[in-house]
Amino acid sequence: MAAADVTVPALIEIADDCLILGHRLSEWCGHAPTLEEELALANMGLDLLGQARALYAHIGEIEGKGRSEDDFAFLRRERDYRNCLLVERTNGDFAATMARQLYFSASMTPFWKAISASSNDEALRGIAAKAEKEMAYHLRHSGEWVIRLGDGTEQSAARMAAAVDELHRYTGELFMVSTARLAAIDTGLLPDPEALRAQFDQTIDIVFATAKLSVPEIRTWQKGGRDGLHGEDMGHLLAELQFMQRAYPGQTW
Amino acid sequence: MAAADVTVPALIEIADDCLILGHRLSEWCGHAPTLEEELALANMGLDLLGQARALYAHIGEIEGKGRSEDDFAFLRRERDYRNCLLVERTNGDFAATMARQLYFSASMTPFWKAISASSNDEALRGIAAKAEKEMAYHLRHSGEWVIRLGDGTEQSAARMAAAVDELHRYTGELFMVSTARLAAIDTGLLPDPEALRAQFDQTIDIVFATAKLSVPEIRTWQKGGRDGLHGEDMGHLLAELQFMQRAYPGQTW
Amino acid sequence: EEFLAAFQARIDREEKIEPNDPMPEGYRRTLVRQIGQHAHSEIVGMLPEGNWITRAPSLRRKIALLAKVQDEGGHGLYLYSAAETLGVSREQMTEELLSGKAKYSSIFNYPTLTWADIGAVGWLVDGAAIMNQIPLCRCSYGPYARAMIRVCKEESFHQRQGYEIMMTLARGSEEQKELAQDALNRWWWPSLMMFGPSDSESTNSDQSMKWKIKRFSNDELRQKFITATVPQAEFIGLTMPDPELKWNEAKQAYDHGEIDWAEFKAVVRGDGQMNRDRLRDRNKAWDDGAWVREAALAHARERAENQQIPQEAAE
Amino acid sequence: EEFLAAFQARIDREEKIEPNDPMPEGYRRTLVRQIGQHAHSEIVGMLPEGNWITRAPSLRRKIALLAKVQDEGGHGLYLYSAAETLGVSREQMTEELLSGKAKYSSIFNYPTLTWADIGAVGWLVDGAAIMNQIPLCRCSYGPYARAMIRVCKEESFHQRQGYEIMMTLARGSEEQKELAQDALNRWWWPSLMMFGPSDSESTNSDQSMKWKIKRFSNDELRQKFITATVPQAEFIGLTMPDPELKWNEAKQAYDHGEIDWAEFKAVVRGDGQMNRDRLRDRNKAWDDGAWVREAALAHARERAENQQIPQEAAE
Repeated sequence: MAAADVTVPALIEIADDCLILGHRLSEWCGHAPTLEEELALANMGLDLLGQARALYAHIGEIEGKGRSEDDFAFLRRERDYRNCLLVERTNGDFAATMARQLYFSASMTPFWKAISASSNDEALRGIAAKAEKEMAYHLRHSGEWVIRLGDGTEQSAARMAAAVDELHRYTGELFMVSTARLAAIDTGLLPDPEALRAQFDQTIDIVFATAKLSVPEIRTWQKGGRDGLHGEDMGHLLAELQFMQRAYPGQTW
Repeated sequence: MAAADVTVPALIEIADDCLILGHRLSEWCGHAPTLEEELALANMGLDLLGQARALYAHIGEIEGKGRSEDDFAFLRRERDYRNCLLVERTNGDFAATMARQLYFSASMTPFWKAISASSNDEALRGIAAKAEKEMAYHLRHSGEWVIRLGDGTEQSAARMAAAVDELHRYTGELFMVSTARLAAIDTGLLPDPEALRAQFDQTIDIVFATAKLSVPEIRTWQKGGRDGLHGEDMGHLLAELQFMQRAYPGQTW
Repeated sequence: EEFLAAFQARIDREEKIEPNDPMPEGYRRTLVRQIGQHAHSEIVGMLPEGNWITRAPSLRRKIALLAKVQDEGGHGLYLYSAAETLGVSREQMTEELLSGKAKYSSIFNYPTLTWADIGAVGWLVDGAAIMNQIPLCRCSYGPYARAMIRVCKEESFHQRQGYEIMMTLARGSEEQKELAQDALNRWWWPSLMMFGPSDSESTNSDQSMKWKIKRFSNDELRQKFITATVPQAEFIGLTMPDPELKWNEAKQAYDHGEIDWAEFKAVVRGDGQMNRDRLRDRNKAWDDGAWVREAALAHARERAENQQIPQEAAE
Repeated sequence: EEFLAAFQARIDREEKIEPNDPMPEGYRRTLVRQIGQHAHSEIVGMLPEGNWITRAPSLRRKIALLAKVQDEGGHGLYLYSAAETLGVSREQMTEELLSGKAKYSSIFNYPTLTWADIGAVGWLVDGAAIMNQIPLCRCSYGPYARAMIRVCKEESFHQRQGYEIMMTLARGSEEQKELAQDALNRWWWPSLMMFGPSDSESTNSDQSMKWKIKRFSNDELRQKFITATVPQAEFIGLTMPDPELKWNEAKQAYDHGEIDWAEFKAVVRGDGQMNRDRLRDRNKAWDDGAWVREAALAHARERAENQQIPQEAAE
């Protein structure tokens, strides 16, 4: 297994993706378009928060400095969160939330599959085996909705197209190899995301074709999250997320 | 002048009203319906935040425990903020913001006038003399808008009526005599708000008549803020308001 | 007449009434109203607790709270399904909730002010709900009884979870203990009101008792709840906000102070702190989601007509 | 021809051109474009700083920031008025901004990530703006020159305020100093880009120079800015994020590293991090406010027709 200085920054990126997207999904609670979607959105949020928890705990153990899952989740500065920009985007309408979920799960399903098959970190393989199944469900669920909305009414098609137009440019970062990631690929901890990109593209192509959506041409992929350079929504998310831990430091809940 | 244990809790109510309403108005920044209203909303927000600052500084001095204006503004628990519920209501649409401003300024104009004329606290009289003029401007400005919108288009009239229907029930608390207030009235620090209510009612009657709005009948006046019993929006406001002071405790900015 | 007597005889034999069985119109109406209110309460109940999901103080608590609120949505689903067996559609019931015509439990018209409220709601509100619901697991109407068995199991888990939050706070820092006590102070009386008016004031409950839709009176259930809850508060060192509360050896029950029925009535008729906000939020969610529901319907209709859409992609 | 020569002669005599004076169409067009972009920049510039008003760390800073952003709105107003003297309405210009047709300063397409960014924006962005704007106080077009005098006075106050925020951070805790350095690292290069492409790449600026709309080249202004700013950074102990930056005694100016013009072009053409969000927010504010503007118009129209409305109430 790779040394802590390789593993910790590489896994933080993934854990932060899960935390922030899980948080975003949890914001839907009580506001979903149907009762069935209340349950599904909560389910997906729970999966992601659960993955974040498992990853932070694992990172804390490898790091060996006594940081708990909550220290990672609640007590870092904005610049230290390494999630990609896609997951921090505000929920927007249901179309945007489903497009974001499709993009994320289409990248994470093969990612976790590759890890569970061949990472050199046994504990991470365990996390991956569970996460892979969960993300496959997210992919199926969000893919169905992208199809339903893309090929639904005129209004839903317009909203879905707007969501894709808005979010597609954030998907490049899902496959960007940061310095932290590169080291982890070299040691055999993580798979090369470029190799997974073909699967992502194929998934998106199939879903979009059925949904009557076209894949946008992107001139400039948005990035920054892996360097802690977030968008303006991130700070407001953190103000909520961190509120209790900041206001009542050092207590047990 | 009254003792600190009378003055402090009585003035905290007023200072918190100013802080929270000022904060709410500042949330409009960049989102107002016209450029002129960007300026006007910021102006009113600045007036209120300025009043809050002056009051907290005065309270801190009277209290004599070394608490700064920022300690009061940023470092209390939600249950310790004593603002009335009206001012913490979310901005809603422009009609709701203007209705809220009308209600607040229609109550505060005579309030500050009475203080500047006859409070036994000289510093407070100074704050009041300035605040009275500011609130008269808020009253004029919001009153004009309530009239314009109430007697504008069908849509604006409906929105204004909905705003009144939503917010009128919070105006009782503006004149409620809390325990803290009662003691301050007894000592001559503050005027009896019941005596000011007639002026408030008259102002509202005149504005509403011109705006073609009717004054709702209220079965149950909403209250709680003076006991620190706020609504659910308050906590989210505080998460933002307090963010920096909580995340970076004890620093100078 | 004969049918009513035969129906009552089935009830008296503790036979379950099933959807296709003949039943008196009053029985059906009472059940529809009660199950509907119960379902609406689950749905509206998601809002006060949902208010703290984004601010939960630890990952463990965040996950537990989101899962709890999700369970409430699930209960809403079972209950709407149970009501559907009586011939009212979910749309119809939703419409009644959103228009303000149907009631839901008044407890959800109080705001959740601090994190401790999440503990208090779980402990007291779910605790009171269970007291109401356990007898419903033996309700004469089969689908409702079966839904309640599942609901009760989950509610009792939520109740323990809420109590555990309170215990953690009560055993935490001085400030945390204050949070817990403050939450108890605010939620105790509204929880007692959840059982409804005193038996002397309560209307229409005799018939429900006879039909075994209801099995205990409001005051009986309230007493059970107090008896179960007081020792729990004592165990974690919290004080009940009722100076008149004391054990009455003769009654083998607690005496308690007068409930503020004026407040109860004000909240029931729509004047609670959060009544309007709750309906506004539910209406907004529903209205904002209209285009999604329409699109799903349009898509399903088109797919049904058009079998050449690849199944694996669309499913 | 004769008119152009006479016009140029007036310009050369440093006479101010006023709204009703005859002017070449190109002069008018150039001014409309420039004043419009400038006005739009003030309006869009409210957003990144507005982002921190609700989270400002002290009451004093909160008030100063709100007042600053308000000033920017005010500058937008003067500038739209100056442009209106050239025959384009504010509505027309707003429409061009909202549709994405008109440009605004690309600097506002970067996000404000931390509180220190508020300091950096004031210090660097307003500092660079002033460098651009001071010569405009002597612009040949009178209304623009006069608007700029007022704008420059306020901007220079904002610049000092921003610098003071940076100084407070740089002299604060280790963590605050890091915030300040990080903000400088992120805002330095985009600030240098505010002066536009290098003179060798810049189009259309000769004519503007001749018409005294512009008085210095992009590179000249950029140099002035660097020369003014580097010692300010040194004074508070911050390090410029440019290892090639050094004083060139011969040139009496700083040499600096290569500016990333590819990034500049990407942001100008709409691919910066915040371009879409800024336009979305402006459009949303405008669309959400449509009913307000319509109502105000309807009311004013009705009042004009109907003099019996009591003046004191309606005014």
